[in-house]
Amino acid sequence: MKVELKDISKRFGNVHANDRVSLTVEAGTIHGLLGENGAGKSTLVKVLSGFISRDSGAVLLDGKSVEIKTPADAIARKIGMLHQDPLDFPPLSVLDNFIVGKTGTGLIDRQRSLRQLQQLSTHFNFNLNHYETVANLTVGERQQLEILRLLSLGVSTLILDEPTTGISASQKTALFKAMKQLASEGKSIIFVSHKLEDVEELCDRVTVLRHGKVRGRAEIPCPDAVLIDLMFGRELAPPLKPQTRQSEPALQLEKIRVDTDRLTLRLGDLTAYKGEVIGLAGLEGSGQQQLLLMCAGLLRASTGQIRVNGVEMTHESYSKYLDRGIGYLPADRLKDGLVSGLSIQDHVALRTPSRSLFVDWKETLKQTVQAIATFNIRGKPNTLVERLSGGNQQRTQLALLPVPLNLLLMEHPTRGLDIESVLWVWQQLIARCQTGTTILFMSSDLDEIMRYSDRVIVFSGGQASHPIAVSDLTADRLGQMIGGRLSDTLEPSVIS
Amino acid sequence: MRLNGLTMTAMNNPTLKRWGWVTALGLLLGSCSPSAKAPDSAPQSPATGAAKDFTVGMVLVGPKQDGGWNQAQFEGIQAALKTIPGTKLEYVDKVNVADRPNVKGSQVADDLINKGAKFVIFNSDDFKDDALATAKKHPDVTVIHASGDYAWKEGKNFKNQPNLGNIMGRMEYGKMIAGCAAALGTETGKIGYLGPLINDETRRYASSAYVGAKYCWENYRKKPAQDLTFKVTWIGFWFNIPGKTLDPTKVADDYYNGGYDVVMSGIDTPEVAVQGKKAAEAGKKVKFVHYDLATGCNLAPDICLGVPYYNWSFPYANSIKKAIDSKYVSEFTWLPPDWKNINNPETSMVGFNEGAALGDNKKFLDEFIKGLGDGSINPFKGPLNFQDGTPFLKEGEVATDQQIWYLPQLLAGMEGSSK
Amino acid sequence: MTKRIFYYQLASIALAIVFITAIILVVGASPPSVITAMWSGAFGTVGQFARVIATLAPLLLCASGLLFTFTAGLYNLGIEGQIAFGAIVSTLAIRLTQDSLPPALVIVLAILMGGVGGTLWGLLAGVLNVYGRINEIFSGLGLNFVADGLALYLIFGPWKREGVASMSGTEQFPESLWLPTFGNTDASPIALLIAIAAVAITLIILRGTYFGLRLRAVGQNLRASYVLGIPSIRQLLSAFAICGGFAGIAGALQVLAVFHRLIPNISSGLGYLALLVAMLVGLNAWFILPVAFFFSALNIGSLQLPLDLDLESSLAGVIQGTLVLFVLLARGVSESLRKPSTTPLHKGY
Amino acid sequence: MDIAQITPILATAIATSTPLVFACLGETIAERAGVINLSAEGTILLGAMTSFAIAKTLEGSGTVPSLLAGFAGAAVVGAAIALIVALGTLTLKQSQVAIGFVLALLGASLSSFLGNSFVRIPGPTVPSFKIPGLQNLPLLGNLLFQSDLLVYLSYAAIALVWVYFYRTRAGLMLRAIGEQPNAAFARGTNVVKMRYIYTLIGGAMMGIAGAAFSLDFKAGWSHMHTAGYGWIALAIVIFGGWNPLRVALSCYLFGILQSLASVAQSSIPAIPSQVFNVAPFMLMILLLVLTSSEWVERVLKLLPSPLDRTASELIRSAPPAALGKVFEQD
Repeated sequence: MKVELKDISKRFGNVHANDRVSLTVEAGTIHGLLGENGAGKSTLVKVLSGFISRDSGAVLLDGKSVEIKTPADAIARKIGMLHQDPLDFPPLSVLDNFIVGKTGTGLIDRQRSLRQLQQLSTHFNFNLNHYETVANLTVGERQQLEILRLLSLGVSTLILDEPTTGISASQKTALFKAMKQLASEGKSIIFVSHKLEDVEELCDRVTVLRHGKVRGRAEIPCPDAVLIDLMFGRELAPPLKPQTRQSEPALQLEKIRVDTDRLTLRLGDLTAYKGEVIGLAGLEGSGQQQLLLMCAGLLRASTGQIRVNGVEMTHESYSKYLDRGIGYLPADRLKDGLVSGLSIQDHVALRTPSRSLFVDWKETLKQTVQAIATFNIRGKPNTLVERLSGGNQQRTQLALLPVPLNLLLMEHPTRGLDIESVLWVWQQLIARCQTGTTILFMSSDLDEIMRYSDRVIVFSGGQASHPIAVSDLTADRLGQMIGGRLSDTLEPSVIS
Repeated sequence: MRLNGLTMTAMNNPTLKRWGWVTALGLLLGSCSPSAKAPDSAPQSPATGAAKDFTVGMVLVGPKQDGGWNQAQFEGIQAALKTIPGTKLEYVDKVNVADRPNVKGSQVADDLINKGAKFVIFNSDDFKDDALATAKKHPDVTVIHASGDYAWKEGKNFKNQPNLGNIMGRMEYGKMIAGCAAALGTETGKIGYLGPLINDETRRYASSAYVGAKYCWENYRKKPAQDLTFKVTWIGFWFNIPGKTLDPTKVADDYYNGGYDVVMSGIDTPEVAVQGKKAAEAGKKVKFVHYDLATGCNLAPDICLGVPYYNWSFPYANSIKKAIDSKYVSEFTWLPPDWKNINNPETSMVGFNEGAALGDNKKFLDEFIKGLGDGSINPFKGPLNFQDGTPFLKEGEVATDQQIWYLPQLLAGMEGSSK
Repeated sequence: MTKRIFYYQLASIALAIVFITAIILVVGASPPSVITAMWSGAFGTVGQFARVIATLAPLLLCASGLLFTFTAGLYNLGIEGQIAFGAIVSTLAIRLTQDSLPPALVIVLAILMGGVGGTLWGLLAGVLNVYGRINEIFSGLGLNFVADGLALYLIFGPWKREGVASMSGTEQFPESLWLPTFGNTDASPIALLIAIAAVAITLIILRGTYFGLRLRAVGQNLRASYVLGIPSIRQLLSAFAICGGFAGIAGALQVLAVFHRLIPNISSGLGYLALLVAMLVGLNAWFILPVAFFFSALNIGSLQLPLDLDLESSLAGVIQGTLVLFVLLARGVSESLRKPSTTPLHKGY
Repeated sequence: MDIAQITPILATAIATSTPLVFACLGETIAERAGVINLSAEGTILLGAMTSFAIAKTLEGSGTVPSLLAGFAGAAVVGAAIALIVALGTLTLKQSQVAIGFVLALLGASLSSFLGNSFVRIPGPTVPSFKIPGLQNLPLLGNLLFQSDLLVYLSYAAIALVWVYFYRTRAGLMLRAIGEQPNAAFARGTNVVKMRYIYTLIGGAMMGIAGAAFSLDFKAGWSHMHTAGYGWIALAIVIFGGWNPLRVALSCYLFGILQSLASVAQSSIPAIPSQVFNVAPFMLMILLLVLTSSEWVERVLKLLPSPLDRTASELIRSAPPAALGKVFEQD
């Protein structure tokens, strides 16, 4: 089925997630949708699959305009979507997951469904235990199951949203083989990714989004440099940051490995120096966040050691980390960083070390007023934090950082902020660096990384590159690394 | 008018005045009556004009239509007041920890007295402290505690409170007759007794039922005592309090389904009859003995062996009359059946209505009643042992009133807890 | 509270009143006479007014305690059991010391031990919740049954009155151990003072202390509070402990000031009533006093209904429940009309 | 005690657990869909009162029609309360605990206020009915098939709910909604609508449970006639691991505990008899606490793996993942 999206626009508040985006996928082809995090890829495919209603634009299937308002509509139009995080039912068995949502007679004919599932599994050479509980499956297996289920529904358009994160190499091979097979059977496939390698291996054609707009289209094969140019736009921004790095080591990591559900981060050894800013580049979910959380004391490393300013911190509690002047700024400010329902002043009081039982509201008010002035927060002391704009929330978070601050760990420090705020925030941060604060931050904005880092570590699939001085970075090299081509990694030898 | 007066009293107190306002607002919110000028529209005509009216108050432990003890009490006092012109009844039922949490019997009595009651009856053993407290707090009010012993000079707990009296029937006779009827009615030789809570009174009644049953089993049925099973299961209160007592419905079912073909009720409510009826309808050959209420057999007449009951009207009427004439002095009234006619409503406080299920055995029961009346039969005559084997009555010894009233244990031969 | 929410609340109370009026009309009674009866039942005599005060004391204590758990985002349905266990421990203290210590000391000790008992019972629910991962609602309900069972066991077992095993409770304590009352009434100035002190303490702690502030943070967002460095488990357990402690003192007062003994159902549903009070006042401690007073007056006044109008006194519960239900629904309406970015308090469970 | 004595007691226990079976199945349905209907206590009481009042009022028109009207009325009342729960929690997104708890208290108070004139009067009851062929089966006949139609209906209800949950597509989707409403939405289901429907069905069944008390197993109506059973029903659903079969067995276990309490009273005289009265409630809760705590899962992990899966299916204690949570569609 030929799928056409015409001039799709979608706004979330002030953000133009999709701005007149058009996309055409011919039947029997695999179409790549490429772009950085936040480029608008997910919004676009969610419009097609009925999860998001568009503001304007049209969806055409085989030339006919259709209305898709709910996932049910999409299913009826034979559009199926494989989500980045598997949307399935962990407590149910593989077979039951396969059956949920399928129409048919009231009673379930499990034997029939089982035969169908087995047939499909054999067809694509997937190996699933039909009676296993889905919770016990790997992400790759859950994807396989979901694909088989979608196919059993008879979908003719298949959307895959970042399907290769968190799956093994062999699962990826199997997945790609299946995709190609499906395309050859006449299905149209939209493959959302930010991995150059995958796109080049799989797709026939590619559309690149950037900041909600189509930046270009290309036929595969296509040189990396072209795609990287489309994705990241232009020459990298020149470094803006003055030299603040001192010679004393601040953060020392040794043989670190962090295991989480989705990802194992193998880091090896790393040393960051006082006053240094290290940017963590890479696609979201490649391990940067795990590193930040671990350094903040919020996530335990499975192996390895961590020292801050020479003090052993490996097995210390989170409160010890706070005591050592280690600050953490989460990306989701209202979920992880600030407490909605509490005012700025409440937050200031919470972070003021005090031995007394009672809150000295007068004193905290003074401090709050001062903080509001210093950090240029547009809000009153009694303004509830959820009523602040994103930028002011970020300023509030900055105001709450411990003093003295030895190590600062940040996720997307300027996401959603206007340019003025971005400049201001970094001004503050650099001032901190000059007093010896070490900063590790992750960002999906490569300009930000280039401008404000001393060194950059690129992450891909749980692997991290050696720290590279920004002066040694080129757009091409960075793009390749982000796209998954790390030349050498921090970890000395890969333990298999 | 009355309310006006009361409000005025309340308003004289400055604190009350303020809170009065708050609550006035609250109550206005609480109901959207357009005519909140309540004092004028108070429908209850207070006892103006008829100043000589005599109000009797009654505190009932259970619901007034419980088909048992409380209903008998309630019907008794109503009948009594019909015989005395110018009297009026105020009552509150269901006064117990479960139905009216945080309400004490004495508080209810205060309210009744506040409504003009000069004579207050507490109808349950559980009210003994409340009755005493009320009598002390209101020396000008006559307080009757039905089933207590605080006014019994010869008893263990005499309190010497001049305006507190006790009224009770010698139900042990009724229970002996009931036990006899049960023994005459059982085919399996298994009698279940659904007991309320455990105290002097209930031990006395369960044991009376047992000695009556044993007598008739041996003498009329001509069977050895060891073939008679007599089991007592206590539910924990006079009636079901969900979650705090056993469910009498279930206990009755367990009896009927467990081969106990005759079940005797010792509680206030009619679960034994109701479940018996259901069991009989399901084809089981079961019978029951009711308790407390004269009309109790009507619930399931075909399978009713009879009902020992109280007739509260005339003893209450007697005491009320004395109180009206200001002649009431504390007394312990413990009335036996009128053996000339135990079912005479004028004279017999304890009666027994025989049920249809007795059939031909009626003649034995009448013989037994006659024997009790003329003294030729006394089942409380030794040798009798307690449940734990210690002797209660020696050979030929007859139990005294105190021994019967304060029976410390169930008797040997009965199954069930004594404490 | 913004103006709009206020109007919604007002409208919801009006609707509640319509509903309650309808219920009264269904049973064939007249609303004005019901008001009259309840008014006279609550304020007709000094004795009745005193009973309103006597019921108010434990209600205030429990509602204050519940503000702590509500602030921490917890539904402490176990409060009934915490009252009961406080009463049990208090009774134990009296039984152990009444022969050897002066009465005043016994009373003080009994109140303190009541608080200790309630604290322990509250902590138990908290530990089951935090470490056993049992939802606090069910651990609370379960512990209610257990405390009830324990009280019954003691009343019918080791602590029973001579020769009597009865619902009327244990042997009455000597009058020297009763809390002094206003004249010949049921209201005890000491109980009232303790209760008002509890409200004041609650106000001060929740508004003025770091502890209260942290508790609010934990109740609003457990994760962010942790990131901000607040020891959240300790805060949750403290909330359980404080609420239990207040409830336990209420239990001790039920023993010392109201029943002068341990009875089954010593909590008398006051804990649940306090939950309704707490739900109605939201997190605003100032409203506890008027709302609790109103509810207490309803409870006491309703006893007049069977006397005057032959109606069930459970109308009090109908009024209380209806008010809270409609106010909750109105809160929902005003929240669902507000812009979706703000989230309501206590979402989910 | 031999088998001849035990059978009738077991039979009573099973039959008299019937109202609980209806209530618990109803709650299981609602909770499996992700809605915890905490109003069970009030719903059962109000259902019991309404059904008795209706049946009693219509008694003149014959036992069967009056009983049917009574049951229907109870179902409507139960569904109406569930509608408030659904409206308050699914549409207005208030806490399921708060709304349910208030309704539990309100329903209880309403039942005793409105039911005052029906207290302790005899009314119509469900007649007994022995199933001709089955009643003579050895052992089982005595145990299961000598009661009344309502009991047999409850067997059917257990089977029906089980089949619905595990053998039908709609039932599979019901379970799915309670686990991952987002995923269910992705598969084309209107989650909120389905939750409304299942909450109402569950509420109606709890209403019927009330009617089963007042028109059959605790015939009649009195103040707080069935108090406590609602809370127990909530506990049993957890104890039964949200599996209709296990939930039903837990109901019977509770009935057996109650019977044992009356039997054991005289056998163990050392313990005050009243302890036995409250024991079933306490035991049920304690068992719940033991089985739902974390260490059970730890013990399960120690079992060899094939055994583990069967065992965990049987004593699984994980609630539906989305139970009590608000579903926000993007």
